[in-house]
Amino acid sequence: MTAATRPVLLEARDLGLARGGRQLFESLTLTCNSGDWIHLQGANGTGKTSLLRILAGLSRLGFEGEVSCMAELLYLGHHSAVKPLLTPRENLAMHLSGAIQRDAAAIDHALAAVDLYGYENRPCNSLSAGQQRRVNLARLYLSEAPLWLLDEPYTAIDVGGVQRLEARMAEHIADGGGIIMTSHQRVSQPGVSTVSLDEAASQHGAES
Amino acid sequence: MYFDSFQAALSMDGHGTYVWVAYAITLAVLAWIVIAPRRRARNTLTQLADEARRQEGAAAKAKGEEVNT
Amino acid sequence: MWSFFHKLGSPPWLYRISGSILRWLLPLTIVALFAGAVWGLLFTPPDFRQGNSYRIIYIHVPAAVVALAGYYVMAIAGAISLIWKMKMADVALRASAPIGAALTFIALVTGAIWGKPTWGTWWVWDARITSMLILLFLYLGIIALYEAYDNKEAAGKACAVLALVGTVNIPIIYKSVDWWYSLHQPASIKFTGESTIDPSMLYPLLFMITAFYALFTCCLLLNMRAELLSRERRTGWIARLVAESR
Amino acid sequence: MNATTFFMLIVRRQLLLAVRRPIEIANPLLFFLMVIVLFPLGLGPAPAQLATFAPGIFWIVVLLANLLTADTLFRSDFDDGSLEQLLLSRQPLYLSALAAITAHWLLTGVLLALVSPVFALMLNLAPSAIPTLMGALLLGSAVLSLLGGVGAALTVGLKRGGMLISLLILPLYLPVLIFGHGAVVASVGGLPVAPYLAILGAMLCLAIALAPLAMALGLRISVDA
Repeated sequence: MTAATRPVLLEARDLGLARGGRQLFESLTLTCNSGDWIHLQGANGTGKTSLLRILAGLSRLGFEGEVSCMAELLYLGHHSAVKPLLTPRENLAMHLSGAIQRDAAAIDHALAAVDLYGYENRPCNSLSAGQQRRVNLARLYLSEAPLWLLDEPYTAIDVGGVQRLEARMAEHIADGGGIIMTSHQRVSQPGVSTVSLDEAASQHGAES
Repeated sequence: MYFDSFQAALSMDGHGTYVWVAYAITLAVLAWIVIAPRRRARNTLTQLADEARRQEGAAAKAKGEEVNT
Repeated sequence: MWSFFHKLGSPPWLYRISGSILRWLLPLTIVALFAGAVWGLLFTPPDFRQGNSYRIIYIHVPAAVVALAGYYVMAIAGAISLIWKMKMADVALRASAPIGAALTFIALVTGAIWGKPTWGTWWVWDARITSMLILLFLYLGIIALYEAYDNKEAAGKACAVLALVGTVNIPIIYKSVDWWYSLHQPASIKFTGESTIDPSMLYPLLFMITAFYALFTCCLLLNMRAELLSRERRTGWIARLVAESR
Repeated sequence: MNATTFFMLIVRRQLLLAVRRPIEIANPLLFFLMVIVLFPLGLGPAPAQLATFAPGIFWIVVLLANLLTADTLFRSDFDDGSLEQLLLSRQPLYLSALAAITAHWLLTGVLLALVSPVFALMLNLAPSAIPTLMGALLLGSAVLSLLGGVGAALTVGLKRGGMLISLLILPLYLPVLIFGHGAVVASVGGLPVAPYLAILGAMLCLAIALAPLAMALGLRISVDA
């Protein structure tokens, strides 16, 4: 499929953000079509998370430019949105995000896929930090949202977990979804395009 | 003028203290709400001017070092 | 009309135009306030029941009237800020809160002082006084909420929401308090119909109310200018302004 | 997923979370009990005097209990990122906020109304006034929860929101205090109570219509800041 025929999931024009008197990025234009896998790179403090929050529509104040999001999205942020008092099963069945399958069989299947088979009915506060993160990642197997915005999805996940995660993301792309993600690790999959925020900042530095 | 003398105006048949104190407090508060924002604006301007001065100084210094090397 | 709106949204334009308005409006207002005070204090006859203590009316009523109007100014600014996302509306909202609070404070204090010779006590839980006290709380709430946010743009929006919630509530609060204390004086100034106050007392009162409105406008502009300077300190037009002033 | 299902989902979720930590449910009730105990100690135990003050005491304590719990309404969902997920869900935030408030009301207002007869008898309130007290509490506490939700939504992003929320919403609570108290006093005096309950009901309708809108705006601002 050529880019022209693929539906646009998200379009961002001329984004600019300044924090504390420092220009993080400027005139950043980004389009995510169906089938696009975009990796946002940048050192700490270059505004990756801020950019992702702007794209998700969580930040609406204090930036320049326009974001139009045409698809329902799944956002995986720094906070896991996992309730320690609920079991993994309940956490997913009562998750507050939309566009997610909630039937018991699908949830059990998703929990098995993130290696939480047998932990379905334990309250999450008895799980380890990595396991709690995986409860959150199980949403990737339940989501019906075409666009995924993932902030550091590999944090606290072991090597095997990362491989399974990448396989799931590749599957999502093949299904015509789109992914915009941040990660300090290299994403070893074909077809990943990279947007570097270091460059966005240094370009600006060169101009001024 | 309604009052016969300055004394009468001050005492206002015994109510003078109340009336004059009320007016004095009002004057103080009104003066404060006029002066406070002006002072705040002046402070900001002074800070910004100082900042500009510092930057000019730093730029001049950098230039001087360039010439020296 | 739209270009005027657009200009209003532009900080440098607002800063310049407010400067030239204040240049004549502020001195005029101060003169008017003093003239009105002298008129009310020295050139009006005393009230036949309350004697001279009634002269506090010339500051008490204008302060109360403008304090209440100030809340509506704030709420309208809040609505504009939320609907049209106009930054200047946030600034206006922030600017009117302390003035409103100060005027409410004046109304309360002068009311208490007036109460001593009239009712023989500093404070009665009369409907109007109680309502003014609640208005003061509403103003202080706005100021406190604004100060609690680090992100001033978010602070402006949050205050806009709170001001609108307050606006819906003010009539309800007033009616409740009114009902709660049904033994209150009937409103003594009416702009339509017959007036129960003698013209020799009414004219200075209306004059003072106008002067207080003018003062509110002046303070609003002064506060907005101060707020603009600190909010826009990183922008080019401020840098030019600083360069010019040096 | 349609809006009604989502509404019920949030209510169930909030109730389940509360049931898993029962002390959260008990806290406002214990607070209610303990503050009520303070009044006979402070005012003296004379039954007639207590009976005069009982309606006022009730309403003030309900106000305070509501205020205390309002701050926690969105706090944990904000801290763990659930609130972000809710904002992204494309479900009408108006209904989601209303659902959270419904759960809060069930856990505070309704429970307080249910236990209020016991406290009413302890304060020597005329037994004939108890049905009115319960009805007024049910209506009034729903308004309080809605207003408290507005305060909570506006302050949830702030670290020191606890004290601020009382400054923001206590003035808004006053009409409920006045008419809720009026209803009980009228009932004790044998006067018709329907007008008071009707006014409380009207306030509730207005609050249901408008408060979730303010909450939705407030939550967006708080998540943004």
